[in-house]
Amino acid sequence: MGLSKLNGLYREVILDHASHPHNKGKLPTATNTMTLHNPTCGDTINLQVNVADHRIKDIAFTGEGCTISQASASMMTAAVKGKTTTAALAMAKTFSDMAIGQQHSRSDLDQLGDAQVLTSIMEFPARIKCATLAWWALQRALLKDSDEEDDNE
Amino acid sequence: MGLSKLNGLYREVILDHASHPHNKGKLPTATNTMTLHNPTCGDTINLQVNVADHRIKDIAFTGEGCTISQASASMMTAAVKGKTTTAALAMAKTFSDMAIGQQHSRSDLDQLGDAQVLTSIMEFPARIKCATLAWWALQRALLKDSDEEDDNE
Amino acid sequence: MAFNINDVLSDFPILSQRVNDERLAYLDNAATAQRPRQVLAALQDFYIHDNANVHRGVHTLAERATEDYEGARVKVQHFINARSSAEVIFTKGCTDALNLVAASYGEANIQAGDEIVISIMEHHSNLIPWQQLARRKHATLKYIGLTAQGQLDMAAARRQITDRTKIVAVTHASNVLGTVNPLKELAVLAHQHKAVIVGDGAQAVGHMPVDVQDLDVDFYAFSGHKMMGPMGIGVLYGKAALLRAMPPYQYGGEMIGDVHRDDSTWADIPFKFEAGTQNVAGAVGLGAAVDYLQGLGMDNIQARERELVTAVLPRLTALPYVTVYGPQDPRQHTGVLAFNLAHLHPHDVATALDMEGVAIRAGHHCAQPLMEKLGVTATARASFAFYNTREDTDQLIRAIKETKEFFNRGTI
Amino acid sequence: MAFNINDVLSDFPILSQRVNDERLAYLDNAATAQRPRQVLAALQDFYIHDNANVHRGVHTLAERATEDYEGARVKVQHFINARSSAEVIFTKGCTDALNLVAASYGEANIQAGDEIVISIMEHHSNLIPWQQLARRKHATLKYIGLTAQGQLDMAAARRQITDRTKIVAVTHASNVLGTVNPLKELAVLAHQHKAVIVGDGAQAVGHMPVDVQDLDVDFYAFSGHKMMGPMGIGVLYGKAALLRAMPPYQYGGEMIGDVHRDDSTWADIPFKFEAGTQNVAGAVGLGAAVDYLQGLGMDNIQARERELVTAVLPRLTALPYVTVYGPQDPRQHTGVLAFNLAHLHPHDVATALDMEGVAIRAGHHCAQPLMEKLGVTATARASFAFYNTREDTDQLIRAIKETKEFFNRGTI
Ligand SMILES: Cc1ncc(COP(=O)(O)O)c(C=O)c1O
Ligand SMILES: Cc1ncc(COP(=O)(O)O)c(C=O)c1O
Repeated sequence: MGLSKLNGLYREVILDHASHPHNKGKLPTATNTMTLHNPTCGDTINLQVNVADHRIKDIAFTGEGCTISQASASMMTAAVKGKTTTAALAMAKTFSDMAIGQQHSRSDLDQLGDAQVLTSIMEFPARIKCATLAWWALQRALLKDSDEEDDNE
Repeated sequence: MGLSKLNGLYREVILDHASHPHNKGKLPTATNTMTLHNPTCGDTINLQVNVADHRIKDIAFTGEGCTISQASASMMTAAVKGKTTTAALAMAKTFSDMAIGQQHSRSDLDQLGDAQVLTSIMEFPARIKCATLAWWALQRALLKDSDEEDDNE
Repeated sequence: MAFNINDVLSDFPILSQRVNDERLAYLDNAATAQRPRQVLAALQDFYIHDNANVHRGVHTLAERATEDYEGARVKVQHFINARSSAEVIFTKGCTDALNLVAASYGEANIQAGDEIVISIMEHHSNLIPWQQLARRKHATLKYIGLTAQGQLDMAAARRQITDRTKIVAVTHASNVLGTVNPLKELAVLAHQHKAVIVGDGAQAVGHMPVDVQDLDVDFYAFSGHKMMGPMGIGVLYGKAALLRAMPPYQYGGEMIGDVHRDDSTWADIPFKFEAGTQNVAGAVGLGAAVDYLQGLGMDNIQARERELVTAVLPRLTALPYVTVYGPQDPRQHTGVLAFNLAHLHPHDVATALDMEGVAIRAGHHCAQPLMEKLGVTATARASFAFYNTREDTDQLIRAIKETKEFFNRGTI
Repeated sequence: MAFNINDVLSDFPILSQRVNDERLAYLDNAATAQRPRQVLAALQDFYIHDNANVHRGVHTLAERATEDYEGARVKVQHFINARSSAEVIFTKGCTDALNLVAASYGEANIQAGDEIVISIMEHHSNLIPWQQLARRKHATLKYIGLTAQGQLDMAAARRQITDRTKIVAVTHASNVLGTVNPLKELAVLAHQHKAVIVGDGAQAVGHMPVDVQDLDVDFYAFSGHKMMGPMGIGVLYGKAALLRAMPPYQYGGEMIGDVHRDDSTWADIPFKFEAGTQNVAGAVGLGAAVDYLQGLGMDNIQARERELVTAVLPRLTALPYVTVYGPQDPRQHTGVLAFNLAHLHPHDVATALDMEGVAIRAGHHCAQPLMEKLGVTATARASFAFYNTREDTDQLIRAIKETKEFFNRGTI
């Protein structure tokens, strides 16, 4: 089949996000942080979130990884910035569900913004974890006990 | 084939030795002792030997096990009693070699006395260890350092 | 019997061979079962189509192999009704699984003065790991004994399990006596005293329905090869919270979070306990075995084995020179029957039976403390599986009678 | 080349499949090799004719299975030229074997202040067991580094290995760099300092002749699945005197002398280290793999792999956007090639290559400290076996070029 099928995965918007990531960098201060690794490949996401009044005031990430994981982190941060934590968690759930093949309503999907394009990852099962890493990091950052150590650190 | 093949294994002389074992019991004193188990089945041979002037003055065994192991111990003790330790070790080697299918001369075999009948064990590979246990115990008893602990105890 | 025995027999070509010019009656199922052609086909299919290493691969074969492997894990999960597939750890076998619990959970949780309670009927694989753990830790190993009927003495269990008890490890079904132990009751007892309970399912899984949530065991170990799966694969079930808190057992590829020069972090369960390349084909074969067993129905399998025991046990006990160990009531029995012939060593019996085509086992069955308790050094053991037939039971009884005659006469 | 590649290819039906509508070029052999039909046939034959549990059985099938199993041990013994078959211990795999040495020999022999020396190119399976042992024992873990050419720095080895060194553990061939380490020289060094040396043969056995007596290693571990044998079986070779002095690693059936309520004694080697039912079918399959490899000839296999690398390595290094890690000289190379494409993550490369039918691996290859040393988080890796062809090398180079183009253009 050659590389044509790749077009479904590496859409322009994805390559754009990967080469010009949004919100990449470090926040001076953060209320919630989480570092996650994809142990199967070494992709790393270090996520910093500033939450105030149950709302994501600011969010940024650093880390290294493949096009998919970097694009996903960029899209995720862009999609959740300014949202309430409840809304952000709902989006994370939508994304994870999509990635394991569960259906969601059109309106749930629309919430995801650019990030919904990455649900095309389902055709590349070996790469699903690359796409979900950023969303997992978000979930863990928002849900974790303030005492909990960062994972895999 | 039914049980007729068993006649080759359970010859009359073997059954005789098993039901009326020679040299079964304990020596009041012994210069060399050895307890060996066949861990695959639990057969036990406890061998006591009195060696003086490089000669087996007396030998006896206690233990439990199947017809083959008991008959073999009886035959072995009968065959080596009064022999020099060198001769006894040579006989043990002949027997072990036979049991793993190596050839020996007619005169070597004749040395074994009744015990040579047990070389028929080769047709029953699962039972070879039962037959060799007593001979191994003899080898170990005669060769072991006086300091060495009994094995498997 | 809800399945057709002829259909079943055609799935097990190995059973239709002759040994020593006699019809084979394979009655050594407690040692290892036979595998149906569906399991062998699953192995071949995997190796011929999908073979690759799992999890880390991006390419198509690796992805297929990963799906096969994780699919097998889910099959096992449902088969034993675990809450989550992360609670199903693939091991080399039951022994490996029990050693894992003793080394990881035991090493981390047992201290001097603690007590570990096992039963006198344990297989060495569920005995020595605890015995050696107790020795290393200066803990006490306590044994639950038997009733006169050859069953676990639950009154003794209530006495032995105390607030000092940290681990209770008991077999679900005995590989000698054929008794089934009340694991669920033992779990309640253990939990009342804040101990964990480890079930040894080697002789249970594949012979009766097993539901780890209903039993409420904390750990449960079993082997693939005794439940019609391949050799070299087994399972440790553990409750997620316990597994998460445990240190790894082996270190290597696939079980890590991050590796630095001087220290490392670990992956989440189940991977934390699956160091190195796993027996992927073995897991796939085990999944096929689960499918096969579920196709027949575990209730049907259990009924079938009971039917065979009901047919043979009374005939065995009726022979005046035969002693049967364990319960005499077929309803209290798995397909495992241990017995001896008067004045005959079981090894001689097994050799004679083999000449008649009957494959049984003789020895201590890796249960020396039980042998001591029974006052024997060894027994013969015939163990039935669902694919055995009435003909097999007839052949066993006939061969025993002829063996007795042979040795009575001294020679034929 | 002394064997006919078409004959060889007909033994590996899995290789003739298409993936993603392209011809499959399976270049992930360092992760796991494919098995020839002779090995699959050996597995089936065992399960269909001889399947039984080994050693303790008196009946005919048990005896045949025991012969099959012990016969496989002797085949492995001769293949690696061990002095005695008792020095060949069957394990679940290489990781299991290395953990066995670290837990049994290491636990018994390492004390606070001792040093364990490994290399920076170790696979996690030959790294974390020593790292964790060192932590438990307050011993020091020291690393031998690399030369600029990506080879083991023997000058550093001479400095690092001292009289405080108790264990040296080094891979025979790197699973990333494709270098072959001078294990024999290292053994001399280790022995001069009264240390033992452990060789990790996972990437060596099956790719080059291996003679453990000539290498004079004390322990040597490898996996069946990387040398065309089944999954779930591996080998630990150890010198008899060392093995005899070591405590058991796992406890259970088959490895005992005598079991009493409060203590036990152990069987002689190799059985002391083979607790529980072993992967008998796996051992039989491994024996068949040994036969197959010896049929082709290990020298021929090595020559063939070198020929493939000689064809592909210069073409790879000639691509201006490709970095190859490890030696650039094909004569210093096994069939393993690690590389990266500029500005492209190896995962993206591997996905693209997969679309072109080329199966390679991307990631840290269970060698994170080496990745750190190389200054990367991951690499792509193509690894060749004797059944690979010139066509496979062409397909790899073509696919890399197309991948580069695809990502240059952003989209096709
Ligand atoms: C150099 C090296 N050592 C050890 C291992 C571990 O082998 P296994 O995963 O088969 O246990 C591997 C393979 O993954 C390897 O490449
Ligand atoms: C009750 C029981 N537990 C544990 C085991 C050990 O199983 P495996 O030898 O497959 O590891 C066995 C079988 O030998 C058994 O019967």
